[in-house]
Amino acid sequence: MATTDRGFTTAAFYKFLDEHKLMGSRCRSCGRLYLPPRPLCPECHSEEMEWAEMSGRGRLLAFTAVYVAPTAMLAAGYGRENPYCVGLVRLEEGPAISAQILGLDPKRPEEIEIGIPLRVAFLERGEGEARRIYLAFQPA
Amino acid sequence: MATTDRGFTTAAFYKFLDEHKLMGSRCRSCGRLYLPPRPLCPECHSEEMEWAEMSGRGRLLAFTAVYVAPTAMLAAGYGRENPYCVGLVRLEEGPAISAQILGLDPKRPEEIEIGIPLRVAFLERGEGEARRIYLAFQPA
Amino acid sequence: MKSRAKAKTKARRGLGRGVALVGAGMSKFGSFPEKAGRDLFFEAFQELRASVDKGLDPEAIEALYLGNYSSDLFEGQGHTAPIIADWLGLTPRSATRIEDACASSGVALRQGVIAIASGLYDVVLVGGVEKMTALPTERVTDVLATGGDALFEIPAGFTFPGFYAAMATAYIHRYGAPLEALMRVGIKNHEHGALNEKAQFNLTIRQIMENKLAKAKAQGRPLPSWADELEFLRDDSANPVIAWPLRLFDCSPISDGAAALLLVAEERAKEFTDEPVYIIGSGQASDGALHSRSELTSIRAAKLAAQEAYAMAGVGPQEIKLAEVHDCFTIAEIIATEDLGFFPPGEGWKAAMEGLTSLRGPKPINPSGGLKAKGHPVGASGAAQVVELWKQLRGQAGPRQVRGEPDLGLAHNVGGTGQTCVVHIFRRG
Amino acid sequence: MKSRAKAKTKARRGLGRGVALVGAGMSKFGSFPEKAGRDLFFEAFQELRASVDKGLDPEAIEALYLGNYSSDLFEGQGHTAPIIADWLGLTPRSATRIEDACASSGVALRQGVIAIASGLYDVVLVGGVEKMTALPTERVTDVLATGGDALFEIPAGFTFPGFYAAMATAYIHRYGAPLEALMRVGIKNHEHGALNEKAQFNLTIRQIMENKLAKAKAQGRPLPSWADELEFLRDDSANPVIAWPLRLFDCSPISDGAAALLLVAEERAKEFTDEPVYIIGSGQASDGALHSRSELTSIRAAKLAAQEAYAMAGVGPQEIKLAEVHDCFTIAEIIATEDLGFFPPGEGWKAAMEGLTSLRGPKPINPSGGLKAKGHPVGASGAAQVVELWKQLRGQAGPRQVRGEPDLGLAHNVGGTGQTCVVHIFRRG
Ligand SMILES: [Zn+2]
Ligand SMILES: [Zn+2]
Repeated sequence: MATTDRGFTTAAFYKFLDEHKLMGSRCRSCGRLYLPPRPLCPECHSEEMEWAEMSGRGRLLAFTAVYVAPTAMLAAGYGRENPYCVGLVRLEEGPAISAQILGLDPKRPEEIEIGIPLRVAFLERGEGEARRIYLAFQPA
Repeated sequence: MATTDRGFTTAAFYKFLDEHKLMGSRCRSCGRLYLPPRPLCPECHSEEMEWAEMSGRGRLLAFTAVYVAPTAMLAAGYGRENPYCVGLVRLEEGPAISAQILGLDPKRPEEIEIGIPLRVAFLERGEGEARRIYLAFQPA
Repeated sequence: MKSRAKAKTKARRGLGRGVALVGAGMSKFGSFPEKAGRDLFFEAFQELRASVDKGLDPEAIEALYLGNYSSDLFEGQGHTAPIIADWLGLTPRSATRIEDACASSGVALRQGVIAIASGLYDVVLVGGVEKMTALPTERVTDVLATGGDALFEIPAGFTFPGFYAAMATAYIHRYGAPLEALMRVGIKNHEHGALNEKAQFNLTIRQIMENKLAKAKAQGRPLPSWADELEFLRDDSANPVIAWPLRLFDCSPISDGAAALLLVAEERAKEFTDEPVYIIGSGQASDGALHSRSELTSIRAAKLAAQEAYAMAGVGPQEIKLAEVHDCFTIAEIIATEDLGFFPPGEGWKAAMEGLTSLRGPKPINPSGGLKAKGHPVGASGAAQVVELWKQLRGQAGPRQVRGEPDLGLAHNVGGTGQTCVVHIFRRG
Repeated sequence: MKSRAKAKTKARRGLGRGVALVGAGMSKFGSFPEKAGRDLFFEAFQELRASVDKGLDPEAIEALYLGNYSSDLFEGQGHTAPIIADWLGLTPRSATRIEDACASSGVALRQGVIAIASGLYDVVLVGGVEKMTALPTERVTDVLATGGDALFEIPAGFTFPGFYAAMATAYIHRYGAPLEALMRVGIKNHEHGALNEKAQFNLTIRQIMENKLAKAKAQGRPLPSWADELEFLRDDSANPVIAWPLRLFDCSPISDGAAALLLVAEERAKEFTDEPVYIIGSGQASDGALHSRSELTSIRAAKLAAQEAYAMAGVGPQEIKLAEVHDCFTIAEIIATEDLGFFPPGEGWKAAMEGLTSLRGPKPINPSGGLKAKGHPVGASGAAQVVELWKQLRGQAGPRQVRGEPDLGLAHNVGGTGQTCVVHIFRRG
């Protein structure tokens, strides 16, 4: 299926991620850009959207270091002894998204600075059938 | 804790079941009997209830033979090859309750007759921590 | 019993102002691995937008009432109402999820009607969604069973088909109905569904049977020898028992789907269409577990909800031209047609046998194909019933259009075994 | 942006008729292994019955609106509303479950208000319940995370404390607030909770600290050496990090509990009590995922819900004498006091540091102990806030009574990270 033919579903977003592409959607009517991609523009209510690949460059908006982890992250080896960082990243194209943040020290969170430049990373988690690429960022 | 001191919770009902007692509740105000036991009488709205042990004798009101089982029953060894019967039983004291029905042939359900007399059985299912006594009935 | 009598009396009270239905849409029902709940609802909303004769500016929508049974267990998604509102670009409008098991979106409709009647809102989006097919069948069986009592019914081993199977044994025992009556409901609803391109089963049972024969022939397998649909339906391998006496074709399927309705204050209806459908009656009632009821061959909450809706609408069952009823199982449709007063108690099975409830019969029931053939994404079913009535009452139901320009339709939506029932009555504008 | 402006304008519309609160009750909050959700709600209902000055005949109740977040995932029980209605003997009245995450029972209250305003009902029971402690902590963490976006937030690794922790980093970065400001919120709410016998933590943080010291001494273990509560709260072992910068004592606990409210049409209030509390303002708004918002240091849905409620009530933030706000985390209370207009943006942390929000301060916030100390059975929290306001506005709050006979109170109930917010304003009758 050609890139531009994919419906604006959440599944399509993750298929792109598997291909190491961070794809948003752009409203053909008003030009606004959305990440995660939306099938309908909340500003002008147009349903005419097109896929738009994002640069993957952005800045850290807010973050945390998670010490009490959900079961999926426990299964991936995280937890109190091995905390991880997760944050909100504003892409240089404008939209912001949630992602795991690699390459920062979750045991010294007071040293992490909001605003630092980041670039996209494609993180593999899970085994066998559950293997999937997750969106992540790391210091640029 | 003495029998009559137990609060009218669902947990108390199952504690009694562990002791092979089928306990309902009786409204001290209007005398109505409830199984499962209720803490409040729906007819006269009194909250003055007392425990009442049921004879365990009753009749089959309705039933089914389950061939597509939920995971808990699959774990107990039931399923398409080993279906089980479940039904509604009206106790001779008046109230009716749901229970597994033992001693009937779920592979010949057309031979099961509504109205047959039943008596209570206390069925053990589950392993270790999950071991529990379940309410069941069987032909009297 | 005094409590029952009082509840009836009070139900006769009316609403502060009238409410009109001015748009409706639904997604295709079926199994769509690539679509999440929000994607399904978006599809329903797209059809809804297109259905508003004078156009819909989504800015006009003031609130969302969303019926959903268990996105928690099916999709690992709680707080579904704002998720959907956001996906449609409706934030910051209020977004409220309503859950009453399989009656979730029928009850959401009622909340939308009440909210407009209160004067708070003029334009409300109501809908329902369920994404069920991501789980394996035994887990879906578990999730549906949670519609029963987790402390006193599920431990007994009851499944959702099991509850209705037990009701079927009580009904058969009391009224002497043959199993063929159940089969006739399934055959009829598949015949209707074959005329509905949105239906999960857009095929008659005869077509399904013939497809199986053709496939066996093509593969050189020994041919089954079914003389007709009834023989097919009695065959343990073609139509396996789920919970006796209910077999596969007595049960609505596991479905993904969504449906959406646009409600507006009566006085504003003409801004949206010259052919609104008015919601003239609404009723809702509750009940306890199946074992707590004095009768197993009818659903008390359905009778009370219908009474309330008929009283509010000022019409009776004989005036209803067509109905979408909650046929989660074939026996449920037979009981529904009695509870709604279309046929006397114990006579519903005969009506099904005689074809009285088919599309061309005197009392068409489930022209959409019903939950059985159209599909049953539980939280969406109540709203999807109303999508069908919207089309039928406006004469837009195509090949399955009920004849005679029907003016009054009814929707009957049941949660669980009847712990919730909600009934609405609609009149062509 | 035009959509926002329009939504604001429309929110100014009023309700068809007035609604009074004439009774309220709650269960003890805490961990109760022997109690199911229905048992907890029964306990709340018992207190409610006793609170109705002229007595309550349950026959008078016409409908139940029940807030519940996820009995599905916590108890394996769907279709909770009729289960609860049946347990209270309220069937066949309509029973509707409302789910908007942690705002479920605040939104249920709003539906009850709307239903009475519509003219359909005169007497409505509203409440909320959650039974959380049957699951292990990591599963509770999972369930709470489903209040976020299961497709775009949870896969990133966000937990529920994690969301608010991220908001805290943004707030601290923007306004230069010290972590001590968060700690001051926790200390204050525990001080209030110590005066509330229904609270899960009926202890100040100093008492908790001293109990630990006494225990260590009794066991002959080496004594920690905390100079004061702040040192105790900065100690990694006494107050471990959950999601940095939030530690255990920044987070509301995992709780079992229920709360119930009795609403009646204004004109019937005097049948129940000579001292009703009137619900004079109601607002609700929604929003998308945290990453979609233009601001992280305030919650837009809270600001819009407050605007709607203030406009309906015809009062402003300065007139509110006390408020119960949604302090699921300490940072949430600081942001809430800004969103509600009690303090300017960026000043809420200073107010917390200066004690302005304590019971004897000029703007008492969470006299009940808040979610932090009272407990946070998520679906019950919105209704439990109103139980506190009921007591405070009637002068029945005992040792934690806000002085000066407060006449106006506000409840602020947030779902998830602010995808839902609902605000209600109450006036002493
Ligand atoms: Zn646009
Ligand atoms: Zn009684």
